[in-house]
Amino acid sequence: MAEKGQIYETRPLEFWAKAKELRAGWQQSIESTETVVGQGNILAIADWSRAFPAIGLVEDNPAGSMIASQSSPFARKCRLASEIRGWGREICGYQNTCWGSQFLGYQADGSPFPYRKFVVPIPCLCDQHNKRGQQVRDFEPVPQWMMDQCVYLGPRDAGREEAMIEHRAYSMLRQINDIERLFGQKFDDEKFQELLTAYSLVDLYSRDISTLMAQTKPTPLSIKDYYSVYTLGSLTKIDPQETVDFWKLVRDEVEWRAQNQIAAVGNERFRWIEAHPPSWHFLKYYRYMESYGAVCLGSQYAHRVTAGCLERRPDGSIDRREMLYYPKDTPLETREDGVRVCLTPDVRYPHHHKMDEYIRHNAIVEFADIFQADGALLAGWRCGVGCTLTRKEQAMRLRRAGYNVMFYEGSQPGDRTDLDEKRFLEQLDTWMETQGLEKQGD
Amino acid sequence: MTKEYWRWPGSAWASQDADWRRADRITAGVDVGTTSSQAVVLCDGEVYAYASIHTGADFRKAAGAVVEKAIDDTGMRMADIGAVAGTGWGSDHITFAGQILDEVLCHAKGARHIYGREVRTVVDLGGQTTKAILLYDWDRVRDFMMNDKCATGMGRNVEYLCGLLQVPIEEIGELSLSVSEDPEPVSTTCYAFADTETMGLFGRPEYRSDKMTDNEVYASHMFSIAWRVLGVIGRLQPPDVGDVKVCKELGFTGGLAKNPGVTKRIERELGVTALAGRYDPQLAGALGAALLI
Amino acid sequence: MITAGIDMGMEYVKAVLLRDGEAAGRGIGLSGGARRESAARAALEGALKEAGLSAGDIGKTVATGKGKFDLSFADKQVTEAVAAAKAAKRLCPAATCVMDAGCDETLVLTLDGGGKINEAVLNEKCAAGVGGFLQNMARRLELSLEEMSALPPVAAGGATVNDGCIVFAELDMLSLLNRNVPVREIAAALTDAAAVRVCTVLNDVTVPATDKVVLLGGLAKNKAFVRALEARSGISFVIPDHGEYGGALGAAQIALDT
Amino acid sequence: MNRFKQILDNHQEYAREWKKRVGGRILGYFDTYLPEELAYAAGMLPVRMMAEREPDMISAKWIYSSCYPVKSLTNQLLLGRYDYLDALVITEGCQWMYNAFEVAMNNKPDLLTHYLFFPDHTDAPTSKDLLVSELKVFRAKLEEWSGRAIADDALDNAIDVYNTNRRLLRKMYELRRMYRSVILGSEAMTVMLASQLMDKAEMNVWLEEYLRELEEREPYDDRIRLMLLGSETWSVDLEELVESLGANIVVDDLDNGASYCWNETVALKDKDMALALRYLGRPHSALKDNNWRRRPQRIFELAEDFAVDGALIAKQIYCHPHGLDNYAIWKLLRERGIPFHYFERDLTLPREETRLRLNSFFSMIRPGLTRLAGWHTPMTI
Repeated sequence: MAEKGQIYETRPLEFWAKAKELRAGWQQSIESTETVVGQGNILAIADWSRAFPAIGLVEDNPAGSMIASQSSPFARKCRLASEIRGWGREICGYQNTCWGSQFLGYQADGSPFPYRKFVVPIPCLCDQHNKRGQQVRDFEPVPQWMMDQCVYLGPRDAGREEAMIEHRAYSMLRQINDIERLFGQKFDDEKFQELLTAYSLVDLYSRDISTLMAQTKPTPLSIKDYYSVYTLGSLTKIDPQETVDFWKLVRDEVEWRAQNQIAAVGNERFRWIEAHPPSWHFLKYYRYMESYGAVCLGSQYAHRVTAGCLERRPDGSIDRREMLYYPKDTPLETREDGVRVCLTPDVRYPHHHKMDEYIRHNAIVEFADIFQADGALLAGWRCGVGCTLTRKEQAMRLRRAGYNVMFYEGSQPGDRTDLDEKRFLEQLDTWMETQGLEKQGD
Repeated sequence: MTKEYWRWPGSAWASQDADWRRADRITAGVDVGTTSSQAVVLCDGEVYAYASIHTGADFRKAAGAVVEKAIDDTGMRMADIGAVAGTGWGSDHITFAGQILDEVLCHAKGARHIYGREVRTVVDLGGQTTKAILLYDWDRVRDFMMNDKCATGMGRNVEYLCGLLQVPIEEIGELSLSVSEDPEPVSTTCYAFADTETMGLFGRPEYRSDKMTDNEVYASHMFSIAWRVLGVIGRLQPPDVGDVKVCKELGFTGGLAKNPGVTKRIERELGVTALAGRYDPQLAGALGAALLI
Repeated sequence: MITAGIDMGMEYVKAVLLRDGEAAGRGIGLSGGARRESAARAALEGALKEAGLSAGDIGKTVATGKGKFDLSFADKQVTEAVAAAKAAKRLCPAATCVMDAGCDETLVLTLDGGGKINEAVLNEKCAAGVGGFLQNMARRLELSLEEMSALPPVAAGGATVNDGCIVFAELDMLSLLNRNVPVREIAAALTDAAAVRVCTVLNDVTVPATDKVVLLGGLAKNKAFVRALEARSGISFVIPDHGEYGGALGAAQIALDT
Repeated sequence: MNRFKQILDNHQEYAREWKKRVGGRILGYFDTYLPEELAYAAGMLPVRMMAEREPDMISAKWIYSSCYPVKSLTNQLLLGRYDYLDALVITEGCQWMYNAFEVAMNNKPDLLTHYLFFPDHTDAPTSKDLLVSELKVFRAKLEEWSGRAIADDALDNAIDVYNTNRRLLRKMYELRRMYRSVILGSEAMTVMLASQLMDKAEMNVWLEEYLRELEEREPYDDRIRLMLLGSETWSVDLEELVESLGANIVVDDLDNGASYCWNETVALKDKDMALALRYLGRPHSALKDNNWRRRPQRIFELAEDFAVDGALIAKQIYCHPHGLDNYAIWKLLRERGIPFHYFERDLTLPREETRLRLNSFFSMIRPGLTRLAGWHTPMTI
């Protein structure tokens, strides 16, 4: 696979086949089982839903962007459907497409919209989502449990945390109870604990992968490839043991590639980072940037932890950030233990836009430093509140630290509304050309 | 002198058959809009003369000029007109009007006269504002919706665009319809975004394969305008579940109603055929005002 | 060696010819969207005529501007930023910053001593179309651009229009017009709002420049606008002659250099 | 009335002057979920941050795609207009405001800042406990800032002053409820906004005088009675325009309008709990009305109670919670036959455009009452 301008050896990823197989298996399993599908946010409740035999959760973000990527005309129609019912035109693409389809009553292929059987609204992550879930009940009075998303700023405060965890634990335990009662399904406590253990293992493997991506030049894995397996085991539900095995497989391969200087992108000459999950059109622009020899290493979000999963220790070495993700001292014996373990990290390590002192001031610069980045591409997503919050400031901070930053206006999150693609690509040209980089392989 | 592609031709017409001197009652309606002004003169309730001009920088001047233009060559003078009603953005400046009426009412009345009594949905595509009006089947306005602030200025935008692209404004609609299949619209949010995006559509090597023809670019822009209008129309009667619903007895009024690139696309998306009218749809406001006296 | 630079702008196409690095001719024409290529040929024709040359004499042609890829006879395309930086360096070697304000886009570049671009900032989409907007408004107010350019600055406490969005500004303009505010005052308010909008781009770089800022692009010709911009930003701009040809000049220089 | 108007027109002047006069500290806050009583008891003057229309060249550097009021807040903070603030506090709520808060925090290192997590889930059995915990944290912060404990009687006094203020403001709403109102919507909103800028003790004195004045006043003519819904407001431009067209806004459901004063703090031994219950129990803003929908029903009840002819829904552009609430509110208003007109606004009110909308709307709902050049609009088309 020699390309023009190639500097390093590259070869296809081997875990690809396994990933496809797992994904296909998952697809089959959801088609063959009768699942009670509810609306919820994976961040807050995926953990418990999987301990029920047949409870499924759909989140409006992935659902919306999936619809939009299937068909732009249909996404537009969804947007119109919600607009005429009063939704502001600045409601983001995720919401508009997903709930627009509900308003229409059908999906892109003409099949009926899968109305949710229950709903768990999650406020706070983003104002766009603050009221999410109400749309479900506007249609049909299905059961609803709200789940608060508590965060705070400032120094660690055990008292504050405890009150937040109690508040959330109450909601979560009540949800589990009510679902058992209403849908006649038994919550499998053993499976719940098994899942939590599996997650913590996956977390360790994924941090290994991040370390390898950050510290190896050329990077053995680009974020473009990483994203294609990213959701395996979380959004894409597979057996806990299989999940762990798969992530080990990925880690091992990436490690091998790193040791043997196998590059993700053969002409790597510019390493850049992002500050958020990419928009739906990401594949296209990752590839476009690769034509300049510019490889994307992902964002703090992509590396699973708000602040980035690595940190520079006082002695200058780089290591995994000490995370309290699954506190070592917490027993994992009862359901309540499990619930608290689930909830603790969210409170202690708030979602990326409500950040503590450390994260706000330093994290993105430290992230760029650890990942040996040359620049950053930061997206302002029009109308995406949570997606865009503080982005301009981060750009400023990175620039002051000497990174070359491109701030661009993307689409609305979720669909292609407001995306001026040609303008965006020209901005990428500008970004590259002003640094003296030219397209390779023309 | 470079050609002003954006400038649409004004119009003036006076009946050759009727004689205003025999009329018992002469009334006039004047609509001074942000972009264009119209006057309609009625003799005993029948349209006798009308005119349409660019409003220009002086609303007061436009108000007088448009009436003068309508009655020019007929021998009629302002003083012969028994009563004048005014409407529109600049209605304060129609100093000779005996009464000022609101726009929705005038457009509804005018549309009933142009399209017949059966019209139930009136869509006014103006220079700045877009209004969708729903009528009862008796003589009352049931509801109306106006554009979001961000979706303002669609008629004016077509003027601006035609100047920039150097395409005659009377032709851009037809040209945009000559494509085999409509491309995706440019930004449906606002015309500022849409303009930038449209100008960027004229070619880029990475996308040679989907490089658009000129007419496709126009189509993309007209489609975005049509789409913004759909949002206003749909808000009149949103169904509990399903697509945009509209009373199919629909008539367009306003200057942009003369751009088939916009109206045909709205009709297509709504699955209706708009009613055919007796008069220039741009006259609706002034006509309605004259009739409401 | 004769080199040509062509700037395919949104409203105008500009062509510049360099004879051994010395400016030899300029040409300009309305670009008109789909007709850009023929407009570019015509502009180039004008430049050739001024220079007393023929098309065959041109050694190399570089295109820039929004429609740079529409030009079939260009040897190379460069982004507007690279061309503007080159032009600024040529016109004012000590430049620390260059601002290119045109019909559609406003671009601000900060330069290091060697003319390398430190930072390139483009306007937000909400701030697009400032130049075109002013022209459009002049037309609406029945003023020529020359008249608008010659207007005195807006008086403090006078009429204002929205400076956040050209769509809203037009609504405000029409409201002022309806309230019998004199046309000249409205035009001044519109010019000031445009200057404020352009200032947001100027402020968007990490450390906004204060000195040796070169102003290029069509808006540089609008005196009232420049005055408003200077008042709002506190910067005294370096305004070269023929600033609207900046992009084309930069492109021609790049054709010479590479 | 002029006194209130002056306060609102120079919205930063009062606090500046207060600081000079009293020598106390000023605490700026963003939205009306802040339990102001605590700050007041700690000797600080809580002042609401108000958006203002002025040329804005800076905020775009720090904040992207936000609503215009928040751009304005950012602009004012960065320009140093709020440099007299000693502390800046935000409660969990609007994220655009949060962004402005962050910008201030990073650019003004001397500013004392605090983030109070106000539960979004307001009606869980545990919500009050969490809020009490957050109030204790806030209280500790205030005590740290002032260097002394908040005395019980100071808090009692603060609660009493605030309750009095709410009671008086409610009384003003009662006067608006009368068939022929003695107070115009613009006047009421001016008072409402001024009360968010002033020392409540002083405000109460003014307000009492004002209410006595109102009781003497001759009622206005029969006007179209309207309800104002939608995003928060910072000026009374719209109200005044409505009045110039022969209508009057008699009630609102704005976060910084009626919702600000609707309920009082009920005395409890545990004062933090009393405050928590008051703020959790208030009529919620669109953002906090995110579990069971309560706003549509409340709006309907207000509409009935104040006998409105129709509703105006004015949403700030880029105000998402209100964008999402429209659906349920429109539906309910339509079902119950309450006419409404919806439009978007930002800090500039395009007078003519809005006038055209309103004229058409008024003549649709009560044709006989519209004032258009002295003529009555015909009833039929």
